[in-house]
Amino acid sequence: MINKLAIVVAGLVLAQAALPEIPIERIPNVAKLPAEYPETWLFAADANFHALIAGKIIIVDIAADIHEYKGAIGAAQFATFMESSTRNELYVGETFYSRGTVGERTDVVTIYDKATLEKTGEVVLPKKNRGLFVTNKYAMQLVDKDRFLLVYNFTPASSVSIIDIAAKQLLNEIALPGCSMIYPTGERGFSSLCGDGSMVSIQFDKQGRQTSKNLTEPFFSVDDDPIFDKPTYIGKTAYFVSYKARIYPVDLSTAQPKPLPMWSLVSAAEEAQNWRPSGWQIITDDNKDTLYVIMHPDAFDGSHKSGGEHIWVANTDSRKVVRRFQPEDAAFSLEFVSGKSPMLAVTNVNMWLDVYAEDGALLRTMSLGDSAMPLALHSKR
Amino acid sequence: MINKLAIVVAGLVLAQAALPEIPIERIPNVAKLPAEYPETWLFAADANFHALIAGKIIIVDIAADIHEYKGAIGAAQFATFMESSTRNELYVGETFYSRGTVGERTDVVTIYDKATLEKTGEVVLPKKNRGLFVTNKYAMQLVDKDRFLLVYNFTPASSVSIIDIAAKQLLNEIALPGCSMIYPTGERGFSSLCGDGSMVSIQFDKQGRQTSKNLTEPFFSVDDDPIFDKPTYIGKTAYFVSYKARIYPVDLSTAQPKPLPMWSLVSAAEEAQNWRPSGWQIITDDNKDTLYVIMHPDAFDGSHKSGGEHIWVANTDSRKVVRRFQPEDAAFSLEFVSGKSPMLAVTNVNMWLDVYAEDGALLRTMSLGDSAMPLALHSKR
Amino acid sequence: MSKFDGLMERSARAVAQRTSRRSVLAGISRLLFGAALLPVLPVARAAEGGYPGVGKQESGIDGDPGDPTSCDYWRYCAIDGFLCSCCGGTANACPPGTEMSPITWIGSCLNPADQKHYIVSYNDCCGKTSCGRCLCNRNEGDKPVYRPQSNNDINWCLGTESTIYTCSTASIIGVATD
Amino acid sequence: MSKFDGLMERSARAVAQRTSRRSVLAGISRLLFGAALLPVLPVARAAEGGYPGVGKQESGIDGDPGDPTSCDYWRYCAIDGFLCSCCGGTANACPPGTEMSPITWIGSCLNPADQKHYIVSYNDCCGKTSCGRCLCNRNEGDKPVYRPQSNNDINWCLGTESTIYTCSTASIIGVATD
Repeated sequence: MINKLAIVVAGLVLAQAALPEIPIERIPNVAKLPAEYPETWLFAADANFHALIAGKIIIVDIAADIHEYKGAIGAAQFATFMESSTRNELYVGETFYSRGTVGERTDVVTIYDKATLEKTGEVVLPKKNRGLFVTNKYAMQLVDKDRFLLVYNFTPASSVSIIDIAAKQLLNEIALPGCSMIYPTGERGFSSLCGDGSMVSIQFDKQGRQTSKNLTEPFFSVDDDPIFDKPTYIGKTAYFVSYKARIYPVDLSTAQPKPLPMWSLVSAAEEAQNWRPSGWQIITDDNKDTLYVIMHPDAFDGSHKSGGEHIWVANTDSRKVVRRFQPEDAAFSLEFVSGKSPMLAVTNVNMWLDVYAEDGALLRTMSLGDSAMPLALHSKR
Repeated sequence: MINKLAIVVAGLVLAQAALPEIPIERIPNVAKLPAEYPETWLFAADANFHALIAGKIIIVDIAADIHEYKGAIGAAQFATFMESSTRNELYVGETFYSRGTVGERTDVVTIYDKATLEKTGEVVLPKKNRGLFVTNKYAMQLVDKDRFLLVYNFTPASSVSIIDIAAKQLLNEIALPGCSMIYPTGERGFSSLCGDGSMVSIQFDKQGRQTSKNLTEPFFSVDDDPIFDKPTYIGKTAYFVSYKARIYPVDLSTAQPKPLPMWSLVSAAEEAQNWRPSGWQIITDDNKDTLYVIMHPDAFDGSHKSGGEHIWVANTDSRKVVRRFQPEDAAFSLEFVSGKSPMLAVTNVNMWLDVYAEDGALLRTMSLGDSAMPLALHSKR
Repeated sequence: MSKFDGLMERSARAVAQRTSRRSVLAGISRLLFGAALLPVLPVARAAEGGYPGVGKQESGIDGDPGDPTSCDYWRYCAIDGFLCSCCGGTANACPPGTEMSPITWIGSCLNPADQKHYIVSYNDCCGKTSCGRCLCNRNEGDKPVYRPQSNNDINWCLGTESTIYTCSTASIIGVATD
Repeated sequence: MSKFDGLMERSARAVAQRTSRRSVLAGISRLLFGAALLPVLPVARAAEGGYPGVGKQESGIDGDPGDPTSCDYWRYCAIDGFLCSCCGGTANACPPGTEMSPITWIGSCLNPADQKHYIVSYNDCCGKTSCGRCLCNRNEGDKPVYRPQSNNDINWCLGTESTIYTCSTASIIGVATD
């Protein structure tokens, strides 16, 4: 017995002797990212309700089973986020106080380099009137080949700040009484939804001066069936979905918004069963002709932000639901991600990130942090 | 059947008619606290690992089954906390950055009024060298009837800042090479533990100038059996407990610290079973003659901060363990709270606050927040 | 080799301990191995009224039934945030040291006691970091942001010294007349 | 009464739905009724190597066994914090955009592959908010703060532009000679 043990130990010693020592490692050592991100990378906005001053934007590769978490940048106090598609930059609209939660307020757009995630500049918003909302993509947008960054302000007086982000310069602020959010429109402009169910649309010149203002008639009923304020764009058409599951496409290719014919996701029978959208970022698309909507049956007044156990897939040409599937866990927010194999990124109601194949198969589930609340998902632009 | 229902409905209508309408309520409306807190109130320091810039001090009444949560004040970035026993004030040592996590650093002691929890002042620490540790009571202390607030600095050069907190004025900074933390000592001074197992002790005058400096011989072995850096005071004697469960009392009543005879919590048999202290704030006392220590068996190198399933009660006169009990959940930090019925507040390893009677009966369990990590507990001073 | 053997042995024993002791396991899960922050809330308990580790309350007002520390309290039909009654305030009072927002959104909630709809003002309390207790999101009558006075996604810490959100209140400001 | 009846009915149905549907329940628990943030980690899984929802890694170095995203990876014997390998870095690299602290504490960990003790430098990565993934606290050889070079309670984001702590690394800086 002792002999046997001795042999084993001797064997181990020999095996170990064969191993080279691990070489000394370089300090400091900081990872870098590619200047251009692959199309399977996703930006997840963690609002961090439990510490709103410490929100973040998390960058993940939803196609990866390893090293899926690429890094994060700060996004404080109901922050907004946009990725530039023309420069290797990321933009965060955020708000700070000199003593954390009190003291002097600073509103700012922070600029990051994509490869280093280092801060490369900032544009201060001196009026300190940045709108503070639970993460909403349309509170900050890029227009005109991403040269102009638009920031929605709310005090509750509403306005839009126009920043020449290439020049890192605040140009102008356009008042927007009674209307809300920023929906990129036309060559160099945006639209906003107004409290009466209409839309207002502004174009501006390269100096940020307003050049046109157009209104639509009210095209939906805010009281009876409001449209969610988070549409999805296919090309220059924004697809809004209403509380009662109607699709309201609006052509925003020109200075004058054109509401297109409304159609419904639900049959009469489904409507009777109260099938409705529910969640946060409730609609996304494949950039071609397909919409994905989080749905749930037996909806009731107030259930529109609970999340849903179903995802419905609709075709914008046939205006029909072509497929329905049940994700593993109820969906809260979703985002279509292009690529060789397109995927659907879903923040589930437990705040994990689920990744589905186009056919509805669950590919992987990711934790973005013990207390992360990735309410908004931004795919590569 | 219809008749029956009609009667029930009519009855309901009558009953409802009898109810007066709820009167209109005053806006704004902000709660206040008493200027002097009852002795059952406790300060729980939530370090908030998941968002260190958003830590807080939570005030709870551990004797209450209702309205037990009294309020909270901010405590940013490895903050420290002290309650004044002579003024109706609370003090938080904290650190801010002008852009949340980057930019200009500001170190500050923030002063709050106990009744309103409003900030009433601050003392800026211009050298920005405040020591940043996982919550440790002894990184900030009050001495001389709470007139002087002492802040431990670490860069890693160590020093102590002396603040005349009544005058809200920084007086002096005393270098403390190789020694650590602030243990109130003598009439107007403090001691610190040094890396060789000795103690250094400083007295200062009302202008914050050092008047004496005394050293002890090394009185414990840092390598073989270090003492935890978080003692508990009975009067002017600090009771340190070592990794191997030995009690090292140090008389700190005068300018010269006097290590008193060491004694052990464990018998030879218990020592063989590796019964040792484990947790964060691992020792507390009843202000008379009783120590409470979190213990666990089968300890190993590195298990000293895991928490323990046992609480041992020892008498400082007999130098014997007089009682042992098992809390419902393993304990991580504990604090004795005086009062008509003394209680033991315990942060358990799941970060809930458990309240035990002196006899070990669990009185209540409190959540201090979904992501709260109340590592340090401060009873009324 | 003896020193290493000893370490290996201790380490193996440590692992054995970890897998055999419930409460130290919990500690390890939380702090050693960094598990999630709290055990999952038993949903039924929450739905039936109240959050674990939070003392139940009554408003003390005649005809105002229910527990103001519970998400299903009738006044909270359109609330979104941490309940101030769990944070040092009450259903209609801010915690000490915070400031109540003067502008806000309005809901209409059915009081089960008198079957009347009351107009409820959801004023946010502002100036201290998120309370972190009793997160509650109900959305009766909630409209998108373009109807701000009926929207609870807006940070209503507006017109206050600080826009930092702490928790939410629900004050009665009238009876619905329709 | 008819309007109220309808509301009551819908509300009753809503409650029924809540108690019968697993996944919407989860949603309610999380956001409607504000439950805890994550399901409790199955400790065994953590102890056996890894955190749920985190992709397993290998260091790719000869003779460096184990998973750098797991708290029980051998190099982490004295670590305290979020593992940078879960945060966009690796076991010995900081995530992009953070700064590695030049000063830190030192541990000595046994490599099970060659049974040698390596000197490990636990450099913190600094300047962005807490990573929040893979919280891990192990304390082999950890001493109290008066022996700072062997203490992991200190925020070692020192000598960096910002002292804000993001996550922790474990770099090999030598082999223990004793």
